[in-house]
Amino acid sequence: MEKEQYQQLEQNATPKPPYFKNVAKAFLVGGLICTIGQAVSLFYIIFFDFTEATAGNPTVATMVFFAMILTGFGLYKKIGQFAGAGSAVPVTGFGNAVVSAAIEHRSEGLVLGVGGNLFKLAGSVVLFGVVSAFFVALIKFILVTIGVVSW
Amino acid sequence: MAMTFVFAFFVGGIICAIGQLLMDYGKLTPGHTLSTLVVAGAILDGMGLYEPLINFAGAGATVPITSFGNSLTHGAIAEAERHGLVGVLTGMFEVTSSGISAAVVFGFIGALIFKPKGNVD
Amino acid sequence: MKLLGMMLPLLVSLSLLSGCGEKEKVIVYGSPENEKEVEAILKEEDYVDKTTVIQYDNSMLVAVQIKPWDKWKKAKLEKKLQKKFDEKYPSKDVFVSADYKIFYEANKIKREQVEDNKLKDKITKLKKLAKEET
Amino acid sequence: MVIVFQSKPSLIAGGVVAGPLEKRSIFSQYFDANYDDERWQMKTNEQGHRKMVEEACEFAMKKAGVKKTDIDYFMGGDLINQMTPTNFAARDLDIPFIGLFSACATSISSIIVASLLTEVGASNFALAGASSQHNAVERQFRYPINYGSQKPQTAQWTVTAAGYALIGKHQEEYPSIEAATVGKSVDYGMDDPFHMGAAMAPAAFQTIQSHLEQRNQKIYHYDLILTGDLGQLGLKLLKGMFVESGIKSEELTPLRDAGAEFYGQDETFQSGASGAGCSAAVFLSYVIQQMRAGTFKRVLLVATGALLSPLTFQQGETIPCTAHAIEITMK
Repeated sequence: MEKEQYQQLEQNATPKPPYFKNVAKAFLVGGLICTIGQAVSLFYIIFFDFTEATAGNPTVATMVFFAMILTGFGLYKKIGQFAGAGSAVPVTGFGNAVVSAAIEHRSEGLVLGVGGNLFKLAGSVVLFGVVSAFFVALIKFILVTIGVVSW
Repeated sequence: MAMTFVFAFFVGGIICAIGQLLMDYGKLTPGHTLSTLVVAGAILDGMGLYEPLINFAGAGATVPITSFGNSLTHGAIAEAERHGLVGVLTGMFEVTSSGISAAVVFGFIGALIFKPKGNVD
Repeated sequence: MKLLGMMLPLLVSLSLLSGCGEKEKVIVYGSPENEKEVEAILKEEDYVDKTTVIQYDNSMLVAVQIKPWDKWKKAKLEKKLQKKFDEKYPSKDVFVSADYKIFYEANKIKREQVEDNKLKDKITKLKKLAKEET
Repeated sequence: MVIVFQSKPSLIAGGVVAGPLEKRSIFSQYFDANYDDERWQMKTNEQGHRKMVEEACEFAMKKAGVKKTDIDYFMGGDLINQMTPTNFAARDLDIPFIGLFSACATSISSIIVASLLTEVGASNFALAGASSQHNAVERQFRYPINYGSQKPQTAQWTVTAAGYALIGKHQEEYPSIEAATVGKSVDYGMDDPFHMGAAMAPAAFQTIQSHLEQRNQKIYHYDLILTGDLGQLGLKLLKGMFVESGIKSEELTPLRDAGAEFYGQDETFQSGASGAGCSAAVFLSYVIQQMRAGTFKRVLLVATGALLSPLTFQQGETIPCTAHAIEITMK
């Protein structure tokens, strides 16, 4: 049997992912995590000196803490299997990526294992975040100096 | 204030739904999806669209990873406004540092406390 | 799907809860000499939901809460109100903020009936807090 | 291409040890032991993996009533970088050792080499088999264990199991190896590491077809043609290829897959089991015991392996696969 013929056979045999069900699950869990995030930021606004604008930072830190606990007990993996992007896109997903890599490579020692692999999964997020921020800010700076746009 | 909860749920849900579509339909790995969303967050902030979204949806916009790209860009632009071109670099982590520092610290603590646990049940 | 069934009623009730009845829209505290005037200004702006104003000799803090659907333009609306109040009271040092923290603290000040000199410190503290970037 | 063994070396005994999750497998009653800790009370996954290999060999030797000193050769491999768990197990077993890597087909490739050594008279007793440990394999090939990624339905679950056979001279009352086919490296352009079944099916098809041709047999000559770890989807594709090549689907009843049946119809394992341990465990426990009980007379065991590495995937390569087969008969 030829390669193309086989690839055709494979296309028909492989089931398509359940798009609607997956998106619905991601929407629900993602929304739930953001609602929890809103509750956490409200908590910081009321009990600490954070305004709506500055409450984001402690909220993100707290969500990452929750992610560590859930990851450590192996629960985040189950949420991830159910929710997919619903658990990966929020900052808890970023936390899970870092914490799971750290836990995983603890057996190789703190320096080479944890240190060397901490950002194995989440490093790309930091890289593309910083690089895209740099170019966007650069473009905006140029546009402003030309006078096309104002700050 | 209660309405913000509803908006946070919907906006957060929609961003995650977009991420899920990128993964299922676009056949991207989680790494590619998150990177795409971060870049999208940065571009949206460049166009000044992300700050209104945060005002509107609160945590619905600050919790998803797009807010990481947004706050990096926001810091860079703000600093560029004050100090010119070099500000683009120096201002990068001006606004957001808690995401990464929390992840690193809790990653380390997690590594000390927990062991990798496969599915055994 | 059972999760979906559980979530929807919870969500619908949450959104109904917020559209509750009309509490008095504007509260003015401290030296209430131009209460009526302030209320009039705020009435004109349809996007304003609830407001608490704190006054003490010539400094005035306007903590406004914008209607949920208009929150998109919160930054612009804040500036617009600020300009309006500055024109209205050039002699006074007015500070408008649409942040929930300022609104929450302003209500607290009224609840605790904070008096004169402490009132001045509170207002300056809140102004500084509102200006914070990170 | 096909190797015919005149002296028909025998599979005297099979030692199979599996992890805690494998208690849920439909074959678990045939396993020699199911350990409660996935790391065998060791510090790291790799050390647990090594301990598992040693225990499987000990079971095989105990069942055959043979001591470590009587064994001439120890052959095997696993999926970890440079097969260190098997290398370290060889250190403790203290037997002349050849490490083999054909991914999840290592169980059969090591049995073929052991049979050849027995055939030429160089070995009276040889240990041959393969193993895989879920945590150690997943963290190397895919993601850290606790990472919350979503596995698609085409994904398969790496089994924590080790299966080692003791191969000796021909003895009537044991299943004996009549022939073997060493598979080629076949690449049909599949590149999704989460859909191994599709990548391995063509290799299995080619090996089975060439074995049948060279031995001029047909599928119905066999009571069982058991592939290693194609999974439910891979098996469907394999059957599709046979139907495409002109064989009616009802003639394909002997065609079964260890990975597809390993965890039964359990949804959490998506398309079934995979890993070198899956084929090794099922071949050397279920199949041998059923043959000695007389259920199967002539069996073709086809272990399938995907010869990729995390690097080749990141470099955009497709996945070449291989499949090795041995034909076992029982009087």
